[in-house]
Amino acid sequence: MDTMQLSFYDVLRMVIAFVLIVSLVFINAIIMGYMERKMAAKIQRRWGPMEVGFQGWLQLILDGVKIIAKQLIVPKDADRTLFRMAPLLAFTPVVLPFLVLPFSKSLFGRDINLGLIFIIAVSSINVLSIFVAGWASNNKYSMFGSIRSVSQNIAYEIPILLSLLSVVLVTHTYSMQGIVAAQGSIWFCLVQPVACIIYLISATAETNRAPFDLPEAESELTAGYHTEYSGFGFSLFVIAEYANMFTVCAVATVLFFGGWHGPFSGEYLGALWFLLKVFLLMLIMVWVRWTYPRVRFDQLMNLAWKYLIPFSLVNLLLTALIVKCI
Amino acid sequence: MKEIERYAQFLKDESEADSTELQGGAMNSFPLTEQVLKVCQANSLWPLTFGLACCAIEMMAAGMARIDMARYGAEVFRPSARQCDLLIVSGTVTKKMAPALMTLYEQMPYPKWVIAMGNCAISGGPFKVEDNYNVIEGVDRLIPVDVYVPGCPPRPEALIEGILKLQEKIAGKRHPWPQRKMKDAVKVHPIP
Amino acid sequence: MVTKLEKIAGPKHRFLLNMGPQHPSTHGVLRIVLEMDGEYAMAIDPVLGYGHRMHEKMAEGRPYNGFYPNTGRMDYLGAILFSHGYVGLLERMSGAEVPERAEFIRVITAELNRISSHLVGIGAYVLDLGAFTPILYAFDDREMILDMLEAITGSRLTYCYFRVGGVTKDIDDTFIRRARAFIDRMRSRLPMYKDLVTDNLIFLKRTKGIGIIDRDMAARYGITGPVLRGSGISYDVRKSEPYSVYDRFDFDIPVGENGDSFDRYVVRMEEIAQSLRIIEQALDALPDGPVMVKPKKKLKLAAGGCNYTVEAARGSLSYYLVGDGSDTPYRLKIRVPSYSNLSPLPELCKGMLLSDLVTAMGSLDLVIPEIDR
Amino acid sequence: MKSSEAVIKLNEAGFKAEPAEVTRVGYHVTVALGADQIRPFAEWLLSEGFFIDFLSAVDASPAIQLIYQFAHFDAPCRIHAQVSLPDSGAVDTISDIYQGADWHERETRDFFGVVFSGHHNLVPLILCDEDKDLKPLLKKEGAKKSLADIGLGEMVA
Repeated sequence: MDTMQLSFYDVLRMVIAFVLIVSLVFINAIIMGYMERKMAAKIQRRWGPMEVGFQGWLQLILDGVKIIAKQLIVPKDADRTLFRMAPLLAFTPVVLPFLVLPFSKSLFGRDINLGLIFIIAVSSINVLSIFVAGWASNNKYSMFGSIRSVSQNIAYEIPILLSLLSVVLVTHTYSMQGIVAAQGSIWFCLVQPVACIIYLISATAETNRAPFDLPEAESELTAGYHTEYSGFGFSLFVIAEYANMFTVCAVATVLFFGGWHGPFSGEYLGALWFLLKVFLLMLIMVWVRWTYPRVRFDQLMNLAWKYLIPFSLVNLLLTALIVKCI
Repeated sequence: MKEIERYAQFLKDESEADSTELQGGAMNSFPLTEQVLKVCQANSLWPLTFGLACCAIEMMAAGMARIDMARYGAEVFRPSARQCDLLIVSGTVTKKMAPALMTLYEQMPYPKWVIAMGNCAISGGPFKVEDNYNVIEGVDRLIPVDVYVPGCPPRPEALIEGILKLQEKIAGKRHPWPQRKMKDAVKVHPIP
Repeated sequence: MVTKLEKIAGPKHRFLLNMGPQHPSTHGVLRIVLEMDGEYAMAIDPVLGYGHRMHEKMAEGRPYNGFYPNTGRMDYLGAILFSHGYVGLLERMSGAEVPERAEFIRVITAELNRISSHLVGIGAYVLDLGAFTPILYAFDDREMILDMLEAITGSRLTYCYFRVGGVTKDIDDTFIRRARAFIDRMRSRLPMYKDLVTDNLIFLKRTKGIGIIDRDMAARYGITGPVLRGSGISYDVRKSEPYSVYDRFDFDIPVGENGDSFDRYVVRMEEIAQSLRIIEQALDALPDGPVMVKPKKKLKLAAGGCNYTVEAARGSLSYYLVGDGSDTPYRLKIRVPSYSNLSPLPELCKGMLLSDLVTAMGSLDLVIPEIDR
Repeated sequence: MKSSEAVIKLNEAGFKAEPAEVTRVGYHVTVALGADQIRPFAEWLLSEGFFIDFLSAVDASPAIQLIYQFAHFDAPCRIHAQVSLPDSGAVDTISDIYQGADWHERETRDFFGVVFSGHHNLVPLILCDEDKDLKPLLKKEGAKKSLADIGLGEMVA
């Protein structure tokens, strides 16, 4: 994109992309919700949703319809405006990164030459919504959850950035399509294994998934930052969480696992490979969640500041040296 | 005790006054949407993580691998009352607990249902004795109850039956569409 | 203890946090009022009584035999162990004879019940730490025990099986086969728990060094059971004041080293293995004969006080009964183990992070209606 | 500590201790205490390494009897002490010596109305606030029996 002048075609493309993406976010939440429950059931040697539709596949749709019709409660002492705003604030920024994700060679919303930076910038807004939710609820448990979330996100943003930068040093581009194109021969998880591992750990923490799900630690803070949210507000938080998972896994796919590359990946068929890889990564996150206990908050911070950030810094320096020498 | 009675009366009045308006809101004016909504509500009853006494263990057992309430969509035990549809009163309610229980009920958003699980919650059970000074004899004195599951404690299967009964109450049908009737139960631990 | 944070911030930044009576990690209807300084709990005040069911008052208003069902409803996870204490007390006071076979059956069922109680305890404990799956495996194993006990007692949870003079129903070959099958299965499952939970790095990091109880503290608060044995003190009523036929079996008392949450967890796991040993020996040595001596219609006990102590799943359980020559107790005091095990919480958890408080409290393995009685 | 040894030591320390028939009553040593001896008794026990088992009361005429039971971790030695509540309705607290007695004392105050003087926080523990003067375990008029009738008479100091 050399010029910022948009043609009618570009605008139309973005509008269509936006509509598709919003529906993708909802569909993703339904699929992931179902897969998570089924996978948890599998791990725990039970059936999971079974009776509602074949193998329970209608369960999540019915849950969704039910939750829309629930009464919306705003607690008496809550900040009404912020309380209502927070779920929307959580939902909006998670849609935007989808615009620049390269689903296949020609299937993408828009290829910005600073795509990676855009994703990181936009997805950081999410933490603000959690903070607003916790603050507006006027509930001590919510407040704990949101404060934990803020410090956790700030801590884990840094290793994410640093590990992504070491890939950028190799590819010399921030464009998502450019990074995918550079992985034609070899995936970057082999070129940058340290960055890959650091990114996956930090991404789990960034999306507040177990074992780093401290903002909504059930046994400590009941439901954490969304303790006071009922009905649709609550479901928006859940949808945003799944969309966030999709985003970080998509970024991991693009940067480390070859994006849409794969056998028979033509102009559009690459999207299948892309989605397959993303969902595999997400299932790994689900797998981890149902296996491990939760870490303590100071341990979480120690992991970020004492291990992940120094290691990613060293990794970045080494990468820079090698790239410079070659 | 006076205060508790006043509070209970308030909850009862409120639930009667609001039930028509809040059990689905404006959607109730369209029969078809109402029916669809009822089916959805019946198939997705999220209980509150709330155990009082012995029955709580059987409630947990109902959610575990052998019985698995999740099959009927009653899987998601939410720790916060705001996100629940179903309050399972699983055990003895004492005089000290009564205000907290009523607050929990009040915190739940409409539409909401209550299952009184076990004899203690139904009538005070074995603790309905002459010198009773602390046990509330029946949780329906405090909050409106939809389904009673007797037993001391009831088996997990009885709780599942209670949930199916509640589904019948909500949707008018024992296995509301799209639920299928469960096939033969699988024997998990065969007798050696 | 004044923490570093307290020196910096001072008490004016403190606020109250109310945990419970409905909270996922209080295991029931316990309420804890915390005075928090950030995430540090600086003052802890447990509020009991949300499950107070007047057992002691009820005992005074009904015949001795009428209290059997209540014993099973105090500690619903270890109901047989609680009725063992009560029945033992009545037998001690009345001098009733118990057939040997009945004593062996009592030991077998009591130890099975202890295993099922420990399984719930450790499952719920790991759930407190945020791992969902182990509790499902634990319940899966527990269901096998419940099946067995249900076949001979008729109920899944609140057993009312022991009577003065024996037990209500004899065990049959099916029960013995199932019990042996269960021993094999449970032994094969214990390494799985070790891999999944005990050797888990996050679990170790969360529990090691959290909530250390030493001997002095245990004496001052009267802590007993696995919580005490985690601190390295091998006090077990089954060994120190043997009741029933426990003196005939060969078993060890597992003890911990540091007295922290991790040790308490490990002690419970080891106790499962020891209980399996006892059951195996009891099954091998099971004598023939009747299981019940025909009881008198109405039990009347002489005046005087009498004490009977047993090792329940959570610690030493004492019944102290004062009789007055009639067929109802004059006064029945029940010393429940969780009550004393919970009481050090304010001292144990002062200055802890909220997460550690949940860890330490979970490792005490509380049953709240037992505490409140 | 062996129970026979404990009886000798207790008598040396000035408490009226006797060995009990453990197979009949379930404890090894009985001690008949005066209301003023409770605190020295508790201090002695703590220094000898005993732990507190429980503390409770029995309502009888002429006075409520307080029951203290202690046991030892290392040896089978269960000490049972009985105190007759003085007319003032108050006895000394031992909750600063044995912190575990704190809750037992609060519970006894809930159920019997016994006041433990010197207790730092004698508020209702089990009962709710409106029932704090209910005293549910006190016997009704007519149901109360004398100490001799319930077999506790010979243990009173």
